[in-house]
Amino acid sequence: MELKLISTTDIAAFFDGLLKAGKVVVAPVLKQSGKVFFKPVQSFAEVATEYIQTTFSAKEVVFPKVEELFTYKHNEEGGLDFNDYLDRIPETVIWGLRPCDAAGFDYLNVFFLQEHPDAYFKARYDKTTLVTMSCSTCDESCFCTSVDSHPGDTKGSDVLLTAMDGKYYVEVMTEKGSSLINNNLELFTSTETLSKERFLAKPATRFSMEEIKDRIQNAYDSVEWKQASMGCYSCGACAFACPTCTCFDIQDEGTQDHGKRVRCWDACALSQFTKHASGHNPRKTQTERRRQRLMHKFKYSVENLGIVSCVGCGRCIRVCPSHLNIFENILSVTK
Amino acid sequence: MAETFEPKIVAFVCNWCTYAGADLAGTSRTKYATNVRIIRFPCTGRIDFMLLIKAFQNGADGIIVSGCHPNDCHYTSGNFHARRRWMVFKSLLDFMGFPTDRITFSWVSAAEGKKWADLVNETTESVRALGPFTDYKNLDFTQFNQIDHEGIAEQSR
Amino acid sequence: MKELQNKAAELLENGTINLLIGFCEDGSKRAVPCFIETAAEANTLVFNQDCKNNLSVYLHKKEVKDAVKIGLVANVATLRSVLQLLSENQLWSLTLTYLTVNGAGELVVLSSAEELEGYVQANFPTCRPEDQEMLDKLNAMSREERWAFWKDQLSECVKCYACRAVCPMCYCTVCTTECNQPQWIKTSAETSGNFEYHTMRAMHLAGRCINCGECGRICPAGIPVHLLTAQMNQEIEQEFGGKTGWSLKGGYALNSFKPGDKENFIK
Amino acid sequence: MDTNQYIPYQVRIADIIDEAPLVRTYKLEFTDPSANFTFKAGQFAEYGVFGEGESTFCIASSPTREGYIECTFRSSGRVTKALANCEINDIIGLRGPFGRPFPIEEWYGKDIVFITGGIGLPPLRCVIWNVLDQRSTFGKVSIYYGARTVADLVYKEELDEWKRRDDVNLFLTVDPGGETKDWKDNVGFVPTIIEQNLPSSKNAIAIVAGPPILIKMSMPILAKCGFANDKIFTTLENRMKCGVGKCGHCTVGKTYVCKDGPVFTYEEVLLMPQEY
Repeated sequence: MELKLISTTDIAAFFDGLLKAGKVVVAPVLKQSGKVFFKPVQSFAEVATEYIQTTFSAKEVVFPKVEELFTYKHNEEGGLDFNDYLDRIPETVIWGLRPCDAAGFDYLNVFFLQEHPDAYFKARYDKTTLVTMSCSTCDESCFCTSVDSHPGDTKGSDVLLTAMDGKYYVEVMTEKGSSLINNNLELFTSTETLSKERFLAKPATRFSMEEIKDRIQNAYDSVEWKQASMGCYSCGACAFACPTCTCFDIQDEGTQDHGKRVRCWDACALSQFTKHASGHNPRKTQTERRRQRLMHKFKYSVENLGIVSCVGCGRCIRVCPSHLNIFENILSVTK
Repeated sequence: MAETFEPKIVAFVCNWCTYAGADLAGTSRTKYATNVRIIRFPCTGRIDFMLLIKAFQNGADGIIVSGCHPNDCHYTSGNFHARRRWMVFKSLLDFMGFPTDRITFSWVSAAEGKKWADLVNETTESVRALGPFTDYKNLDFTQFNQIDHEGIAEQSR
Repeated sequence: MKELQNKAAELLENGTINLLIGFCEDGSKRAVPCFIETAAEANTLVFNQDCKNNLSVYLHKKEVKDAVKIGLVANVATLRSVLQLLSENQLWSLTLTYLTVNGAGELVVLSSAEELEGYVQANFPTCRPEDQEMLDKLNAMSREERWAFWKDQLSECVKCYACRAVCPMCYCTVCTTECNQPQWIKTSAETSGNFEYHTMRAMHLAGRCINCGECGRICPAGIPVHLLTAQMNQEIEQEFGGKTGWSLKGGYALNSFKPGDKENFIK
Repeated sequence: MDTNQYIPYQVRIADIIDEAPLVRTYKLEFTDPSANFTFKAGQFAEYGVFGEGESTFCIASSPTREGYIECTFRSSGRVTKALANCEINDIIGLRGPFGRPFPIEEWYGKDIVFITGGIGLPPLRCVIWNVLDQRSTFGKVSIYYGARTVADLVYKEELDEWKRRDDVNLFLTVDPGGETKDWKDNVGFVPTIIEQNLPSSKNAIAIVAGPPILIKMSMPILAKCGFANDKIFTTLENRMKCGVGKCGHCTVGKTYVCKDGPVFTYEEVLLMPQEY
């Protein structure tokens, strides 16, 4: 790990350096609706500065909402030609994501590359560098400290920037991060370890994983699930906003002759998610579906991969039309 | 591409009046533009608005929707219902900024072979003047799929 | 507030209702929908400016329907949607009691469909000024500008279907989006598919939407989808007359016709 | 090795057999002779009709018969309907093989009891042929198979063949009301037929596949026969999209049916949440 400093006035030059190097820079952009989204940007001026959290997570960069797997086309020999674009993915920098989002990448990386590595994720992930920004503010939906993270966590990041009076404290975590810094080395000065604590937000700790870990084992049979899911409208907003939700659907678009096969986000809360062609639906009530989502985050992913797949970003709480609250639900079912 | 642009027109017509009208145009040897592809429906009341959107999505440049004159509907009121629906649909598309001048609504009876031929000719000419319909195709540029989409599109033609 | 809590407790106590759908505050002091089955829980009820959710959508939920005798804490928009649902022959299997607070801050209890109709007509909501402003702005634009506006907006849609899920008028058991033979609506959230979806949604709600504005309010991507149906409503009101959610016999504008309807757009 | 698991193989439909109303078997050959496709009994694949999508079913032919694979499906959804409209020589996509197969090697020398109903036979057919092709390595083989009506029985010719063989005990049945005039076999539900002809559980393995109700009703009878839960195998079916444990559709609790299954012992099934 390298430690550097860069002054606030030089940060735009660093940013421009990335653009000049021909990288696609994806950064938070404030839209008319007052919401902040990750968008490819052309200049530092477009980047939003005042935001607690983006509406959707940065997973979109490595796991787009619609991803073309390949195009197919009938050839003259009667077979089909496939064409994927794995070799055409540009070098991308995600700028200004939050530590919780970066921690989400840590999970995505383990999930997609285990057992049967996902070629599309890998191709994108390998070309993506995360320049994370520590949080100086938070709101009541944030609960990263409850899931063993914190607003200055370096987990998953390649570079972590922490704003400190007039300068940024730069923690360079990986090779990928180093190469970004090395291209603009003149902007940085070396430094000793500094304490970030003073400059970080203090989100409320809602629970500790220590106490949840054992109690979640029997949570499946909790009677509280019904109350926890009654308000659920069964839309997919929580899953689509989540930085670690990875479920997808594969669909063909086109004719038998030519077209494309795409994968697109899917959500376990939608009633059609598990429905068989026969009409049988293994999880037919919202209670079961909500339970699956929460149990996956806090129990199943721990058992399968050893990671809690909730990073405490609070997006699902912010986007939920009926304000279902994931940490309150978890507390109630593990009572 | 030196070829001149030939618009693709899809016509959604009712079985009882307009289709018969088009038949009449044929049997009377009335010549009209060959750009039109006719799709026959039992009644204009049966034409779902999604069909129009699908037609545009699949490459139509213009659309004709046609059926019996008011009071002439084989099923008494199908065209009255359709009329309300088309009015609403047209204004919705307009509100969304969709070029509604690519959709032509008309009443053509079984006796109006000539009207049908004129309708097709006029529509073809007006759509030809508007040029190929590309607005819809240009919608799909997924922001994070920053790759050579045009190239892929070409290959898959 | 106390009055509401007492009344709710009383209704639950004497068996007029088995279940009350209302609002309570969560740990972060936000008004969230709650489902109350016993009088003892009634003291958690709140009703204030933040109580925006249209709770009538829950009346389609099986777990709720099973309770049969249901109380609904509702604002006028919600009452109006219940009225429209009744006029579409929904919800008649339920015995509904409505609790609302009128303009003067008094608790009003409505226990029959006729009372509901009377109250809604006397307190009929108008289009929200901010929506009217947006509609006027959009209508003043050129077609190309509107297309660009919606293209930009709809490109953000992720097809979470929250707009469908919160809409009390979207009560179909199988939605067009779920039909895949043929695939009417693309599953993927590409902009063209989003365009199809929102056109479809607006058309299916044209003349039925009760303008509660929930779909636009809760859209995670901040797309003002409620403007589409609001615009449709205004057009229909203007052309065909009649208001949605106005009376028990209101019907549905696109389900009827008049021989003299406008046809100047037809050649 | 091609690491992109989403690019399908291309297979040509070499033969079509109509098994029962809406049920068809396709014999598929790889267009690329160098395609090195090997699989084990119990694995499944994703069969794709381009422009419509992909559908999941078990490979119904035995791995002991090389050079082709067979699949049997009932036309019910969008993809299977499109698949049913295909003709001989059409090219379809195939991804696989996926999933954990039956541990056939562990069964050498044991008696095998197959219990299945309706369209549940195809997933077991690959095991049955695998066993029959290596007949001497196994003990007694009994097959309990039933369908709603005589017409709904699949693989009718093979059923005849199994019936003629004296090294296979075949108990055929149709549901009451489903028999025809010249039906000579049993009439009654599969569990009833098992009860009337109880198999021995000594040194035996039971494999159950079919509709959930069949599985539910057969288990107590097998338990009565003395089959331990880890000696009963079943194959689960869930909606699947990717086949490699990513898309999440097939999850039952923490289990991904596609990569942890589809073959499970009954013992494992009991540990899962009852959401399948």
